[in-house]
This record gives sequence, C-alpha cells and structure tokens, in this order.
Amino acid sequence: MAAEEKLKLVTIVTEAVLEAGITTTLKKLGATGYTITDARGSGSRGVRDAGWSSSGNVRIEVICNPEVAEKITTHMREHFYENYAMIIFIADVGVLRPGKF
Amino acid sequence: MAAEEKLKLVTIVTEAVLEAGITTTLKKLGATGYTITDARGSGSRGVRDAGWSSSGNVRIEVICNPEVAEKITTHMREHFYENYAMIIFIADVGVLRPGKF
Amino acid sequence: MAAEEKLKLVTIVTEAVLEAGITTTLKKLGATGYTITDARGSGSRGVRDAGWSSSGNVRIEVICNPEVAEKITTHMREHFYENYAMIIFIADVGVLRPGKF
Amino acid sequence: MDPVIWFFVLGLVAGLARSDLRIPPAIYDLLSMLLLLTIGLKGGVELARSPVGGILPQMLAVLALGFTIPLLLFPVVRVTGRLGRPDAASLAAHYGSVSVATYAVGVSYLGVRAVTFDSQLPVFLVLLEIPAIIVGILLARGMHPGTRWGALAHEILFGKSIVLLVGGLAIGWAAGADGMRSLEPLFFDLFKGVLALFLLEMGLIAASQARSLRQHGLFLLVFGVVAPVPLATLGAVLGWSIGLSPGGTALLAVLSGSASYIAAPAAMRIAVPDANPSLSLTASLGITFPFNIFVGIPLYHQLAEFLHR
Amino acid sequence: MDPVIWFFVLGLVAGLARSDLRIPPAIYDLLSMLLLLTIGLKGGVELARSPVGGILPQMLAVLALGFTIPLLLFPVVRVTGRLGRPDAASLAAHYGSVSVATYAVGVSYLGVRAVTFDSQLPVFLVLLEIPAIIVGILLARGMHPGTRWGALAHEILFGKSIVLLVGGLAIGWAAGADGMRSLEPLFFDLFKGVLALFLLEMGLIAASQARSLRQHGLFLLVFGVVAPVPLATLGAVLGWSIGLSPGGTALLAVLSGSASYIAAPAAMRIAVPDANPSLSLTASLGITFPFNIFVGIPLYHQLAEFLHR
Amino acid sequence: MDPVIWFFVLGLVAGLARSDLRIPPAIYDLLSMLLLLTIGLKGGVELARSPVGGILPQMLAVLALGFTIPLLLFPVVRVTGRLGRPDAASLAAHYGSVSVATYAVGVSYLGVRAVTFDSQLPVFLVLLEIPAIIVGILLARGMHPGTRWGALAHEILFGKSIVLLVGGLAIGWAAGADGMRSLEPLFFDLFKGVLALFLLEMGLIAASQARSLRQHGLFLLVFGVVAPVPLATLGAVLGWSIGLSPGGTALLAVLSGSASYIAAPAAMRIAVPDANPSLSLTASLGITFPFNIFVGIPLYHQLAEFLHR
Ligand SMILES: Nc1ncnc2c1ncn2[C@@H]1O[C@H](COP(=O)(O)O)[C@@H](O)[C@H]1O
Ligand SMILES: Nc1ncnc2c1ncn2[C@@H]1O[C@H](COP(=O)(O)O)[C@@H](O)[C@H]1O
Ligand SMILES: Nc1ncnc2c1ncn2[C@@H]1O[C@H](COP(=O)(O)O)[C@@H](O)[C@H]1O
Ligand code: NA
Ligand code: NA
Ligand code: NA
Repeated sequence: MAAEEKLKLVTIVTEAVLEAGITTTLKKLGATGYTITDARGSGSRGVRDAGWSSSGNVRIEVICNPEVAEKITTHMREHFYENYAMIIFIADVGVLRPGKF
Repeated sequence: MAAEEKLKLVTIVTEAVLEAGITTTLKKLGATGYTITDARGSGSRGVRDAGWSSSGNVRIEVICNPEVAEKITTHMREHFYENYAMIIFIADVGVLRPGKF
Repeated sequence: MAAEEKLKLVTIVTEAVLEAGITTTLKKLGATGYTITDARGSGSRGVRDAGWSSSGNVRIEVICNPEVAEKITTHMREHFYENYAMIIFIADVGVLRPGKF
Repeated sequence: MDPVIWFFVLGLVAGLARSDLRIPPAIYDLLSMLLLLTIGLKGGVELARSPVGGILPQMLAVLALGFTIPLLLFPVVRVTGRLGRPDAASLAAHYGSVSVATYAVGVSYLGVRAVTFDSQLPVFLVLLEIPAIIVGILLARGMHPGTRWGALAHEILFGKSIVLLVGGLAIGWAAGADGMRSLEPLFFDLFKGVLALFLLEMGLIAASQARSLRQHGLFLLVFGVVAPVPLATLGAVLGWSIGLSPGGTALLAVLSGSASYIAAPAAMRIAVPDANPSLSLTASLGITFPFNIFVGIPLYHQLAEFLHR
Repeated sequence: MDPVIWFFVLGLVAGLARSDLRIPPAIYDLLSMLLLLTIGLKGGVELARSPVGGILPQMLAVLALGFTIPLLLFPVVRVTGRLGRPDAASLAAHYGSVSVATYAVGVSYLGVRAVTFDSQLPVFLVLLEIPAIIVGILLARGMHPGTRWGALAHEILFGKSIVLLVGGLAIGWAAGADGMRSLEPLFFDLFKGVLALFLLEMGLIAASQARSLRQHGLFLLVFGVVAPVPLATLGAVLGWSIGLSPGGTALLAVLSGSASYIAAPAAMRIAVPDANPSLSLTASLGITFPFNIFVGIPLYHQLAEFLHR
Repeated sequence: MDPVIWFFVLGLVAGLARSDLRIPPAIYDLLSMLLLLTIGLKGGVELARSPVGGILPQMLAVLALGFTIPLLLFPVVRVTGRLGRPDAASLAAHYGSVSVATYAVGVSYLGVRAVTFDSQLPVFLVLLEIPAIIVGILLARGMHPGTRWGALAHEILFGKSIVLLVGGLAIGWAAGADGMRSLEPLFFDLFKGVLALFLLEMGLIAASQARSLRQHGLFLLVFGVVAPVPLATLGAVLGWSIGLSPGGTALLAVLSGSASYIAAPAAMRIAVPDANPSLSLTASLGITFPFNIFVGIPLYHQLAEFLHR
C-alpha cells in the first residue's frame, strides 16, 4: 500500500447533546471531516442507555494529523472533561489519498 | 500528548440478544465502562441483517488495561465462541486521563 | 494472549446507497465477513446528515489479512474514490481464533 | 379471503424477489406493541363486560395444555427428525408456546364472519406463552445446576409481550368499555390496518428464512405443515370440553396450533445456546405461520364448529 | 380515573421490574411530535373560532409569571436544599418552565369531565416554556461574558417543541375548523391513544430515574411533591384574576405547577454545564410529573372551581 | 388553501431557521410506506368498482410519454444549462419520472374540491416511474458494455415504491370496497394526516437543499420553475386525447409535471456515478416540488378544465 500514510484516528464518545457544538469546533480546529454514529454505554457518569433522545451518546471519529489530534484532545479536555460524560481515545491508522486529511 | 497512556481497545461484535448478559459480565471482569452501537453484518454464521429486533448484532467497545483485556477475551472464548456469532479484535489506543480506565 | 494473531482492520465510510454493492464485492475479494453500522458525517463532499434514508453514510468494517486489505483498498480506490463520498482507513488489530479470517 | 393476509403475501413476494423494501426495526416494535396492547385491552374490556364464572379451572386446564404439548413433541421430533437433544427441546418449546400474530389473524378471521368468542381467550394467550418455554429448557438441560432460573423466570415473566398483554388486560378491565371509548380510534379502529402492516413485515421475515429452509431440508417442511393440525385438534378438544363457545374453541385451537417466534427464540437462545436457532425459527415462522393463516385457521374453525354440532 | 394514566403506571411498573419493554427513540419522537402538533392545531382552531379580545395583556401577565417563578424558587432551593448556585438555578428553570405531557393529561382530564377552557391556553403554554430557562441561565452564570446568548436564544426559540406548537397554532388558525376536518382522524381522534403510548414511555423513563433518586435523597422527593402546589396556586390565582374560565384557570394552574423535562434539561446542559442534570430531571420527571397527573391535576381543578365560586 | 401544504411551509421554515426539528428516518419510511400503500389500495378499489374498458391503449400511450419526456429534455438542458452528458441525462431522468408526494397533494387538492378522477391514474403513476430512468441511463452511458442491466432492471422493478404501489393496487383490487372496509381507518381516514407529516419532512429536506442551490445558481432555479409547465401541458393534452375525465387529465398533468426524488436519484447514483446527485435533487425537490404544490397543481387543474370545455 504505497499510497498509505500514517495518521491519527481520534474517537470521542460523549453526550448526544454536545454533537452540534463539537462538530462546529472540530472544523475550527482543522479537522477536514468527521463520522458520527449513535451509541449508548456506561462509564464513570453512569449508564447512558439512549432510552430516550437526550439520554444517549454519540461516537465521533476524526481522522487527522498528530497536530490536529493534539489540538482536539486538548480542547476537549479543557472544555468538556470536567462536566460532561466523555472519553477520547487515539489510534494510529493508515489512509489512502495522502493529503486529503 | 504527555498525558496519553497506552491501553487496549477490545471490540466485540456479537448477537444483540447477548447485550445484557455481556455488559454485566464486563463490569465483573473489571471494565470501567463500555460503548455499544447497533450493527449488522455477515460472517461464518451467515448474514445478520437486523431485519428485525433479534436478528441484529451489537458492537461493544471496551477500553481497558491488558490484564482486563486478557480476562475479557478468555471469558468470551470460553462462554460464547462455540455457540454464538461473535468476533473479538483488540487494538492499541492512547487515552487521556490516565487511571480513569 | 497466545492465540492472538495480527491482522488488518479496514474501515470504509461511504454513501449508504453503495452498501449492497460493496458487501457483495468484499466477499469476492476474499473477506470472510464484515460489520456495518449506520453513520452520518462530513467531509470533502459536504455534510451527509442521514436526514433521510439515502442521505446517510454506512461504516463498513472488515477484518482480513494484509493481502485482502490491499485488494479491498485498491478496488475501492479504482471504482469509487472519484465519484463517491468515501474514506478508508486501516489499522492493525489482534484477533483470537487464528485462521478464522 | 381476509385482505390482511394479502399483505403477508406481498411481503413474502417482495422478500423472495430481494426487493429493497424494509420495515425499520423501530416500526416493527411499534406495530407489535400496538397489536399486543390492542389484544390485551380488547380482552380486558370483554372481561369487564361479561365477568367469567369458573374461569380458574379453565385456566388450569390451559396451563396444563401448555406444559403437555412440548412433552408430547419432544420424543416425536427426536425420533422422526433425528434431532439432537437441544434442537428437539427448542423445537418443542417453540410449538408449545404461541404466536400472537396468528392469534390476531384468527380474531380477524372470526370478526369477518361475525363469530363471537369467549372473553377469556386473551388470558389463555398469556397462559400458553410461558410453560412450554420452561419445559423446553428442562428438556434440553435437565436440572442442570448452571441454569440461572431466577434470571430466566424474570426474563420470561417480564418480557415485553407478557407485560403488554397483561398490562392491556388490566387497563381494559379497569377502564371498561366506556373508559376505553376515547382510546378506541388508535387501539381498536386501526387494529386491522396495524395487523396488515405487521403481516407485511412477517412476510419479509418469512422470506428471509427461505435460505435456511433449504439447509434443514425436508423434515422441517413436513413438520411445519403436519405438526400444527394435531396440536390444534388437542386445543379444540380441550376448548370444547371446558365449555368454550365455537369461536372460543376455534381460537384455542389456533393458539395451540401456532408456534412462537418471539418469546421462545429469545429465551432458548440464552438458555439453550447449543440449539440451532434458525432451525426452530424457520419451522415456526417460515412454514407453520403461513400454513396456519392460509390453511390452519379456516380448518380449525371447521373443526370447532364440528365439535359443537 | 382517566385510563391514559394507567399507561403511565404500566410503564412505571415495567421499568421498575426491569422489563425489556422499550419504546424506540424514533417512536418517542413521533409521539411527542404528534402531541405538540395536536395541541397547537386544536388551539389554533379554537382561536380562529372564537377570537380572543384583549389577549395581549393576558399574554404579558403570563410572561411575567414565567419570569417570576424561577426568581421565587431560586433562593428557596438554595437554602432548603443547600444546593450550589448552578443546581439551584437549573432546578428553578425546570419548574419555571412547563411540561407538555402534564398539560395534555390536564386537557384530557377536563375533556373526560366535559369542562371547556379558553382557546388561548395553548398560547400560554408556548409563552411559559421559555422565560424561566433564560432566568435560570442568568441566575447560574450572571451576565457572564462567555455566554453565547445569540446561539442560546436561537436554540430555545427554534427548539422543536416551540416550532411544532407555534406551527400547529398557525396552521390550525389558518385552516379553521372546516379546513382541519380532513386532518382530524390523525391529529384529533388519535390524541388520547397517542397520549397513552407517550405516558407508557414516560413511565419507563420515570422508572429509570428511580436509582438517581436514591442518590439525591429526601430533599428531591419532598421538593418534587411540595413545590408544584404553591406554584399551581400562583397560576390559578393569576388565571382567575385575568378572567379565564374555570377550565382555563385550572389549566394555567397545571402549567405553572408542572416542570419541564425536555426544553429546560437540554438548554441547561449546554448553558450551565456544572449543574447536575440528573438532579433536576429526577425531580421534574421522576416525582413532580407523577404527582401532578395523579394528585395535582384534580387538586388544581378543585382550586379553580373554588376560586370561581 | 389545502392545509396539508402549510405543513410543507412549516418544515421549510424550521429547516431554513436551522431548528433542531428532525423526523427520524424510520418515521419517514413509515410515512412514505403508508402513502404508497394508500394510493395503491385506493386505486385498486376503484379499478375493482369500475373496471376500465380499453385501458391497454391508454397504458401504452402513458408509457410512451414516460420514454419521450427525457428525450425531449436532454438536449434542452445540455444546451441551456451547459451541462455535461451525465448531469443532463440525470436531470432528464428525474423530470421524466414522477413524484408520489406531488401526486398525493394533487389527489388531496381534487378531493377538497370534490373533483373525481379516473380509476386508472394510480396505474399511470406506476407506469411513469420507470421508463425515464432507463432512458436517462442510456443517454448517459449509451449502450456501454459495463452496464449491469439485469441488476438495474431488478433494482428498479422491485424498488420499494413500485412494490408497494403495485402490491397496494393488487390487494385493493382483490379485496374490493367491502373487503377494504376494515382497513379504511388506517389507510384512508389517516391519509391527509399522514400526507401532512410527510410534507413537514419534505419541507425540512427541501430546506437542506437550499445551500446546494446557491452553488448551482440561477439555471436550476429557472429550470425548476419553468420546466414543469410544458411537461404538465404535454400530460394534460395526452390525458384529454385518450379521453380521461377533467380530474384524470389534471392528475396526469401533475404526474408529468412532477419530478422524481426517490426512485430516480437512487438509480442514477448507482448507474451514472459521474452525475452530480445534488444538482438533480435540488432542482426536483428544492424547486419543482414546492412550485408544483403551490402554483402547478391549481394551474394544471385549470388547464384540464379548459381542455375539457
Ligand atoms: N472503559 C470504557 N470503555 C469503553 N467506553 C467507555 C468506557 N468508559 C466510558 N465509556 C463511554 O464513554 C461515555 C462517557 O464516559 P464517562 O464520562 O466515564 O461516563 C460512556 O457513556 C461510555 O459510552
Ligand atoms: N471478517 C470480518 N470482518 C468484520 N466483521 C466480521 C467478520 N467476520 C464476522 N464479523 C462480524 O461478526 C459477526 C459474527 O461473526 P461470525 O461468528 O463469524 O458469524 C458477524 O455478523 C459480523 O458482524
Ligand atoms: N477527516 C475525517 N475524519 C473522519 N471521517 C471523515 C473524514 N473525512 C470524511 N469522513 C467521512 O467520510 C465520508 C465521505 O467523505 P468525503 O468523501 O470526504 O465527503 C464523510 O461523510 C464522513 O462521514
Ligand atoms: Na402452540
Ligand atoms: Na412550571
Ligand atoms: Na415527470
């Protein structure tokens, strides 16, 4: 896979109510895009079972270079960690179409 | 990302009917939380198209340390591999908030 | 995890309308299975918000050996990159049940 | 023929033709919820209107039927189908339990012919759903220590279908015909339409069973068509002997001749993991369900009329 | 008792018994959308039929009520509940705003008793939803520079509940009784049935609040049961003094005695992140909502009748 | 004005104001399924009631119309819009095919005015949906070897809209007016309400097209408003010449003046990947659809009346 290029996959799992705000922020921080799936789960802030609209989570994936990844995690930590149900994990991924991200 | 810490991301894809049982087990095995999304798919046990409630899959993600990951995979292999549609894959991920998981 | 074996996790995010076609192709290219979740997102081809049936994305995951992964990415690049909203990223994962994939 | 049945055919054809017609799971849940509530509410209203004397002995008789059927079926399928213990037990549980959709089609069938039936039938529907599942599990694993009976009992007793049926019965009974007046437009007037859409979905699902049918071959096909008749006869005879009306007798026959495809599969998948789920589901949903709505129900109705000559 | 309330009980019981009964989010959205549109459309038709003279002063009075309630509650809960600023402000906002489902149950309650009410009540419902949220945010953060008031105003004003209520009002008003005739089967005839299903879901949600109730302990329980009464009285007195009919007075009491669990939680979660969301939600949805539909509404109706002696 | 249209306006406004009002995809599917089935069932019942003599020549004429329109449009849009082959072909396919929602609004419009129409119109709806798509694909790729016609034919013929329309027609025809009686509450009485909710969603979707409209600029706007009129006239003249009633003539005009936004986009996306999907969709759904329901339908009705003078 010659054309493959190493990038970061940043995955954010958090409260559905934050979706709109976060996606706007992501663009500002330099992400070229994002992918969202609806999710439910459990963690330090208890069970979030999507039993009704607002009680669910969203799972936001962003593929970006390490700098943007750094920016995103920092921003999330500063603005949301304290008061919202949220986790972030980062993985190394290879993508095609270098320069797209 | 100074605060980043290496952990395991265990992803289990299996029959929706097992969700309740597995989530309870995960806590017992030491997972601090989990994230679930509804899924469909195909594998050695045929197509599972979520055409109706019970014919779908769930995709369960758990972030944990290698020991817990080991425990989870072992438990799943022993209890579910033989009789249920299930796959498990493990990836290395970095997370913020060391000690949360 | 003795039984763990290194494989590739290929994730394709693309237009929902392509689901049927792609899943058929995957089998042809040697994938033993796949997992699909409905998704929405944004990228170079604009926002795809799943507001209604056909305007959404699907997120297709395939676990396979590097050769098949290579085949898949090549095929997708040749057939879909030019005209469809699509991204592909590849990660290394460990799985149990060697030989299943 | 009752038009709702054509919707099943439509779904079946669309499914077999691999049409992209889908009914979202959320809608499937809404439709089944409405069916269960309607059946319960209707029954409750009837019970309130004409309180049934000596219903308890009848209930015991019906419970007995629920425990008996799987015990009768188990040996038969083991031998004739050469099935392993788990598969045989699971199949027995499916056919011992009941299908709400088949019952609904039966009600609709009698309605079209203006045949009335006893108000306690919905109660029997509830009573017949569970026992066979318990027997099936016992047959599969014996008194296996590992079995978490508590959890299982809870799961079965508070399964959505039981909750909605019993809840509906209670509410209908408490509210009575007058109290229900304002709820009729949704729960009663739309009944046939909701049933039609549900059958459309059932057709799609039945079609998706076709492939697995090929695998399991002839036995399933024969069993799915043959088994319902003696079972229904058993139900009819019981209904007649406990003094149900012809309509009630027919519906009890429909119940015992029908096979579960919601409660039983879910419970068996958990409690008897080594049973092949597609085997029982294909038989009950892919063969017996269509057989009953097309051939069985009219047949059982004849039978009931005949017994009541 | 109004049968729809039994559906809440059913949901509550199923939830507490940890039944697997679930109502898919998509269905929840459909039901709430239908409720909001129906309330709006009904109101619009009424307004068209009997245009209200001098409604403006009344609207101002109601707006004032919306701004006042949270200001009264804030100090009380800070002291009695020993709550921090954010939690106290959030709770005040929830109880200052209104619950559409409680209003719907009130309408249904009056309907059963053939009590008419003034056509402008749905307008008051809209007016009462927002002010308390704004006050609550101000109480929590003061004139904090960071607050993105523009975004917030937009989010609240074009929130789905407001859009559907106002849209329904406008359409109902434009179409009038005759124009609405063809829409009645869905929006009017099914109203009670839709409300019943919605209350079933509310019961399930309320049950899921039970655990968090244990955490927050006694204060919430007491507050949730005690607070509605004086608030409703305030509404009743206002309704009576601005010359509403007994029915209208009762409904205004219901509105001001009810607590929001849709608009307020969403807005507060964004604007006052450091408020514990489960605290306010448990009080409004887990305690006050049931209290109002069982005890409150009949009580407030008595009160209204009494004032109008 | 027909109140259902106000729901489109409401959705449009909410969408443009970026309200958080959403209709879950599952509900969208339910609504469109109900619309398609209702139209089919209604048509089937009518066909059963008044069997149409010599319908076959009419059907051939309508099929011909379906094949002709895209052939006429293609060169026009290539030149006037300076569009590439794929985009021009796709646009031609969209406008050659039909919009079920526009048809439904037309039916509702005639209903309000108690104008009857010929029972074969739903059949024409089915006939007009497909040909233009085939022509469009041919125009775009010629007899390109790569085209998997089999797969395409299957996908179009067994697409959900065709299946539900044809299925509804068959069931309605088989059941007849009496057989359908029990299904009327869901499929006929709720029709207007379901259409209203569907239009609400259409408004939201149309609003989401606004942005892409800006990109494609003036041509789309003009084309979307101008094109329907001659196309509808073509349909009206044909309807009149094959001897349809004034109502039927109006509806055939509505059909040929309407543009597809379900079948055509899906098929084109697969078969003509290099066509820009948002271009055709914006024109058909963002411009022509609103134009037709506000201006077109009344206009085409006038036209039909005029022809029948
Ligand atoms: N250990 C974990 N593994 C996977 N997902 C988690 C984990 N912990 C939390 N989550 C997800 O992140 C959401 C918020 O986490 P928390 O802030 O800990 O409540 C939860 O609702 C879960 O969906
Ligand atoms: N090679 C694969 N790649 C991705 N997902 C898979 C793969 N194989 C199986 N799955 C998923 O795991 C589920 C159970 O797999 P199986 O037990 O092989 O039937 C399937 O329904 C798929 O959702
Ligand atoms: N940087 C990104 N990170 C995550 N997902 C993305 C990214 N870019 C695009 N996507 C997803 O891939 C889909 C197609 O991307 P595109 O072809 O760039 O429009 C989008 O709708 C997103 O769901
Ligand atoms: Na049975
Ligand atoms: Na209030
Ligand atoms: Na057309």
